[in-house]
Amino acid sequence: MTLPVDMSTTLANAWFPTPIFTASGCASSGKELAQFFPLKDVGAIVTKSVMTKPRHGRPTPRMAETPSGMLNSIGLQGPGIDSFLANDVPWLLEQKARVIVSIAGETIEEYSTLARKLRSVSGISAVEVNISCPNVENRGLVFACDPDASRRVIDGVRKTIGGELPIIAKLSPDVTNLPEIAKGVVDAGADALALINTVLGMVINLETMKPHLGGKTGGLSGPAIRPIAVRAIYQVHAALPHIPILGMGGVASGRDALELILAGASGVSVGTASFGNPTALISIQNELRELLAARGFATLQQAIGYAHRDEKP
Amino acid sequence: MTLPVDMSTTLANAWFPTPIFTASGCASSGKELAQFFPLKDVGAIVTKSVMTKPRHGRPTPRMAETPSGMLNSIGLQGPGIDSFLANDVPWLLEQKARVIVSIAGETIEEYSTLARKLRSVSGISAVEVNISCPNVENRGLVFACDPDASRRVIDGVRKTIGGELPIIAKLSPDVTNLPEIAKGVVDAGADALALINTVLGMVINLETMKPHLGGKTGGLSGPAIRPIAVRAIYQVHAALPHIPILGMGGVASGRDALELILAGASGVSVGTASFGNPTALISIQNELRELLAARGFATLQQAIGYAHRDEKP
Amino acid sequence: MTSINKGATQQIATIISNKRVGAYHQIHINVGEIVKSCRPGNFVAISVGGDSSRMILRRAFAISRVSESSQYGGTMELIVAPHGAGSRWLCSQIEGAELDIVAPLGTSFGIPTEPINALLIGGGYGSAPLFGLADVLKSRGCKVDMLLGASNGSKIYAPMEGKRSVNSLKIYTEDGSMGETGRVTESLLEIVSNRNIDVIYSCGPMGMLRAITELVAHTEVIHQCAVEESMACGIGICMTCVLPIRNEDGSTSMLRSCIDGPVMDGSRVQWDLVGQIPEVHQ
Amino acid sequence: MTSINKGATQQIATIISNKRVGAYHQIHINVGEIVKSCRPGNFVAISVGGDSSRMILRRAFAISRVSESSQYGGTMELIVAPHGAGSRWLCSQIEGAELDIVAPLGTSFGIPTEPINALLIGGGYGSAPLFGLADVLKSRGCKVDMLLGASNGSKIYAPMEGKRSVNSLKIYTEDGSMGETGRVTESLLEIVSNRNIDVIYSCGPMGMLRAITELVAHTEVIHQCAVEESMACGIGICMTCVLPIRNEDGSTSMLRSCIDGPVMDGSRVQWDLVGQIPEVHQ
Ligand SMILES: Cc1cc2nc3c(=O)[nH]c(=O)nc-3n(C[C@H](O)[C@H](O)[C@H](O)COP(=O)(O)OP(=O)(O)OC[C@H]3O[C@@H](n4cnc5c(N)ncnc54)[C@H](O)[C@@H]3O)c2cc1C
Ligand SMILES: Cc1cc2nc3c(=O)[nH]c(=O)nc-3n(C[C@H](O)[C@H](O)[C@H](O)COP(=O)(O)OP(=O)(O)OC[C@H]3O[C@@H](n4cnc5c(N)ncnc54)[C@H](O)[C@@H]3O)c2cc1C
Ligand SMILES: Cc1cc2nc3c(=O)[nH]c(=O)nc-3n(C[C@H](O)[C@H](O)[C@H](O)COP(=O)(O)O)c2cc1C
Ligand SMILES: Cc1cc2nc3c(=O)[nH]c(=O)nc-3n(C[C@H](O)[C@H](O)[C@H](O)COP(=O)(O)O)c2cc1C
Ligand code: FES
Ligand code: FES
Repeated sequence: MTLPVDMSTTLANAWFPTPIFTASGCASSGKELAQFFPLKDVGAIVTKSVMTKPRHGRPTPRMAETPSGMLNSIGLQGPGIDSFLANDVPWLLEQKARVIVSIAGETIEEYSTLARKLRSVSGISAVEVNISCPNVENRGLVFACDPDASRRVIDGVRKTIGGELPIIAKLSPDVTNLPEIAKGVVDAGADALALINTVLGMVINLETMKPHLGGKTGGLSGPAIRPIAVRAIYQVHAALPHIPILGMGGVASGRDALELILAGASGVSVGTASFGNPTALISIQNELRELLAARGFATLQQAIGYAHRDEKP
Repeated sequence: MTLPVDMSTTLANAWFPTPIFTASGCASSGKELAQFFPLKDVGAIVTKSVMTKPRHGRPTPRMAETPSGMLNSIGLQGPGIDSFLANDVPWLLEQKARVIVSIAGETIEEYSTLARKLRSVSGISAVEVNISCPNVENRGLVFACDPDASRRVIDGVRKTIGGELPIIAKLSPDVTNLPEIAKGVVDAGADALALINTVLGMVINLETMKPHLGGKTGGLSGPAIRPIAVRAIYQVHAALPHIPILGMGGVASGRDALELILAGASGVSVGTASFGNPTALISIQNELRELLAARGFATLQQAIGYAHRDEKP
Repeated sequence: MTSINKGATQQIATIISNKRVGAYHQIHINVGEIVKSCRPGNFVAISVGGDSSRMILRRAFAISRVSESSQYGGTMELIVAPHGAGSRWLCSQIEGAELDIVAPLGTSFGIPTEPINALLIGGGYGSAPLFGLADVLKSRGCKVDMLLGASNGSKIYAPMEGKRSVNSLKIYTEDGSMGETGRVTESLLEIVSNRNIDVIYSCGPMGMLRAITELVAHTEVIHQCAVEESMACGIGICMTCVLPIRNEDGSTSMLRSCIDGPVMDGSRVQWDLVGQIPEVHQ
Repeated sequence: MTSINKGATQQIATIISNKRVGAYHQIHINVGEIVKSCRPGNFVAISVGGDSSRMILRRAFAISRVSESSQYGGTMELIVAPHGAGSRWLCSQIEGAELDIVAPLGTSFGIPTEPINALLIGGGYGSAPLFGLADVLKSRGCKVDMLLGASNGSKIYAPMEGKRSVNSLKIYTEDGSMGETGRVTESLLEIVSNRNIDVIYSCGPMGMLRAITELVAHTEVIHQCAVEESMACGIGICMTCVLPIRNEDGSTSMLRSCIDGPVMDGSRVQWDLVGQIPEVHQ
């Protein structure tokens, strides 16, 4: 039985048949998951953040499991934008998947370079700008932790990429004032926001009695951070009710996805849950549809930000 | 068999026979736990943050369980400092427990008032200044999220309380630059730091489709946040190696306590774990002793910050 | 050292039996000595989900009844509704499984020193502790009437042997699938006056407790109710389970329902303030 | 659609038996059809801890052997060391328990088309997949010698029926409690030359694999080793399990040991770079 819920959603001018997407860095370039479900069956594939050049990433160990979560320090290993555009994007489009390309840079210039390369690529739905990497020009401070640096990255991408392709700015929760950062990147031209990237964490290995990860600190993801994601989405949706949010952080079931949607997310990326369950996206999508129907929603749109209803003027 | 590990620790000039303390707000005023173990058997009882006046706190529901964690929005319900000093402190001292009094205020003046009342009380080991509450004078911004407000609170307490009683400043992890806040409060006169208070989070109730907690947002605690606590302690210990840290956040076993100690904590507060297990402090203390012995540590002191050993000059 | 949580201990208890009864699971556990300190109204807090559970908080269940005579030493009965992940886990545990419990916790129903006319009112699994209470009241020479209500018949818990201790038992279900159609409050005032009720003992959903309190507000009847608030610790250290209680002087205190409850004087609970912040007293 | 993870499926498998064998648990599970796609060297990824587990990642285990003929349909054998919370949970599961598995995953040992002289070297539970491999090699007419090593005898896994497929079996333990005292690498070069070994197949701790690679570096022997890196996903989507592998052109690639492994060419693994960041190639 297909329940009569219209699951379609939009992020700025990009349309998606369902709101459940992969999360950047948690689906590689898509091929690996295609054995488990047709990629076109989910809302979109958000690809692993790509940089201009090929990159080895951080030393191993790169992960540590933590209670209801995990730390990772991959360090943006990848093939570089040229190989990515030549091989991965065409393959995804062939599968009829909707594609959101995630880009990352170490300098403001690098983001613009990546945007320039993307401008000429047809068929992709949006670009997600991952500004949660360390800014090599500014004492290694993470772009997304600095309102000014965040704005300048998005401004550069906006100017280079032109008006058509929606820009989704992906923010870090590790800041004192998230709505302020969000407002800054929206002013600079972001059409949508992706919330949240991982939370900075560390595990000490009790055998070596040193930080366990090769990169020392890592990003915390998984159900452990879901309450932080819900809060971030709720806060930012309250501050910027007209800016679409791609929510993520610990979503592992339909109820989790609905929680983020009620808080204000127009779409939901599923990251870590796919590691534990390769078909997580499909079951989350089905469960979400049923939960919406059970609550009398005819469309997903009606549920977005519904938890704010008594606060809206 | 008592293993020959010297478990004693110090926070500035305060001495404690063991490094395992209760966490503020997670042991009420001590009486409730006394049925389960003698309070003098643990390092110290850190009392629930007390304000100048009696206070009802926030509306219920005040808690939501989350994966490996929980949110609370108690809102500092309590009897007020006068009743607290007249009833609770004498009782604790009678039990021969070491007492750390946690204070909280809505204005900088309120903290100084509390400090003035504490100055004349004998027998307490230290004062923990909880600056993670909203500052009513400044748009409800949390003191600990603002370097300047944090400094001014600690400065006021330091000036009022005089030179003897150690001041432990309790910081929030919800900031962009934790070492900066830490340096500020140390400059202002804090002798030690307590890391971390809860992380701001939210749960949406899927039945009412509104924020579940009466206070809407709440503080995330429990094992879910342990990697964040370890990172915070490691970062701050690296920046301020001579300032003792009272670590906390998700400690539920001896291995967890050791992780925080290796990262740089001189003492460890146990909060949420006591809710699930009233004798958690005792088992954590015993397990910690065995883990230290198994690793060849003759004293707890040797293990403090040991994970930094290759980075120290 | 202190009277709070007096008698409470943490221990491992083995499941002796677990059987489905209507919508509930009737679970017997072997708890030894502590049965001596358990009183009707007390509750037990149980760890759920096993060693690597992501559920970090205990779940609270009323102690339905205890028995000292059984072949196992002291045993305790629980009536558990499979509600969410924690209670479902508990219901799925089989004979021989070990539970980490803390008991007995909280206040108990006040037992009169004289023979009175008591009315016991239970909603859903709320009837569980009332049968044990009925035994005690009966042994003190009280007259014990009982009203049970639930949405449907499968949610009425009324064991055979329990019925022996009550003088009358009346059942209400909202869908009419058992007993009379309607709620326990339907003809409450009539029953109270016809039977000269002195004390009402109640246990069930907060809405039912509130409705009873309001109905008997202008009568002389004493109403002792066992409340059910969301509890993180069950032992008084977290302050999550508070209810607004009217003090003698008219001010309000936020009292912990785990140590100042679950059994409370219904007329002192400020039902209309539950979920709000009362004005600061003083 | 793609060749990555080809043949892998996610399914529920029932435990048929679980018995302790020395320091390990030998677990048989009912997996049905997929046994047809399992090759020696492949692994299975298993969810651990049950429904409300705080362990969110699967655990990887080598497929020790599969059988199609059993009364249960296709079955799979695992040899599991109770190491941490996840593997201990698995070892505590009883007959009839259901496991959520993804299999078969990863690369398999290359099977020669001609009869060769093979030396199989296992460390600890690393011997598990080697007996299944020995069967296959034997059926291709190969000569199969085997060396097993462990810290002590309880950690040597060498089942009776497995021994039938090997021409010789030599056991080493570090404490001398079984076989010879020492390590499998002790007289490796001697064995290789005395027995005209063409290919070494190895599985065990990374230190052992590295030592073997270094010993045979200057010989003609091919060394196929099954590596064991910490894996978050097991299916190639997380990039946590990478190892530095030398490319033809001398540059280094960080390859995923879950999909480009676990079986890899030992001589191409840059053992000295494991845990470091190689210079960027290009
Ligand atoms: C004093 C007391 C006595 C109780 N007696 C019984 C009894 O005899 N039989 C019975 O079936 N149930 C009883 N309950 C309710 C029982 O505690 C809850 O059904 C149970 O905690 C639900 O846990 P869960 O994991 O299944 O549900 P979830 O909804 O997943 O639980 C999530 C969190 O909310 C809390 N919670 C959820 N529902 C309730 C509730 N109704 N009351 C309090 N906390 C709740 C849980 O403790 C947990 O912390 C009692 C509760 C209290 C406070
Ligand atoms: C391809 C492959 C095949 C394996 N085959 C076997 C086998 O046949 N028998 C067997 O007993 N074990 C095998 N292992 C090791 C097994 O996966 C680990 O012992 C297990 O994951 C430990 O989980 P835990 O929860 O018990 O331990 P914990 O230490 O609590 O695990 C914490 C985290 O670290 C990871 N981890 C810990 N130890 C290892 C390890 N040695 N290798 C990889 N990840 C680890 C876990 O997967 C988990 O994510 C294999 C590992 C891999 C990668
Ligand atoms: C292994 C791993 C790799 C990741 N790589 C990226 C990345 O390349 N770019 C990015 O923007 N986010 C990356 N993330 C963050 C996720 O996209 C997501 O924001 C975060 O993990 C929270 O969602 P989750 O809890 O569902 O995983 C990565 C996360 C993990 C766990
Ligand atoms: C119910 C509850 C109440 C708390 N009340 C206070 C408080 O009054 N003052 C304070 O400084 N911290 C308070 N905290 C924070 C704890 O002291 C501690 O910093 C935090 O919970 C992390 O530790 P844990 O994970 O061990 O609980 C409270 C935490 C909880 C869960
Ligand atoms: S449940 Fe913690 S104080 Fe009542
Ligand atoms: S384990 Fe995830 S890529 Fe190999």
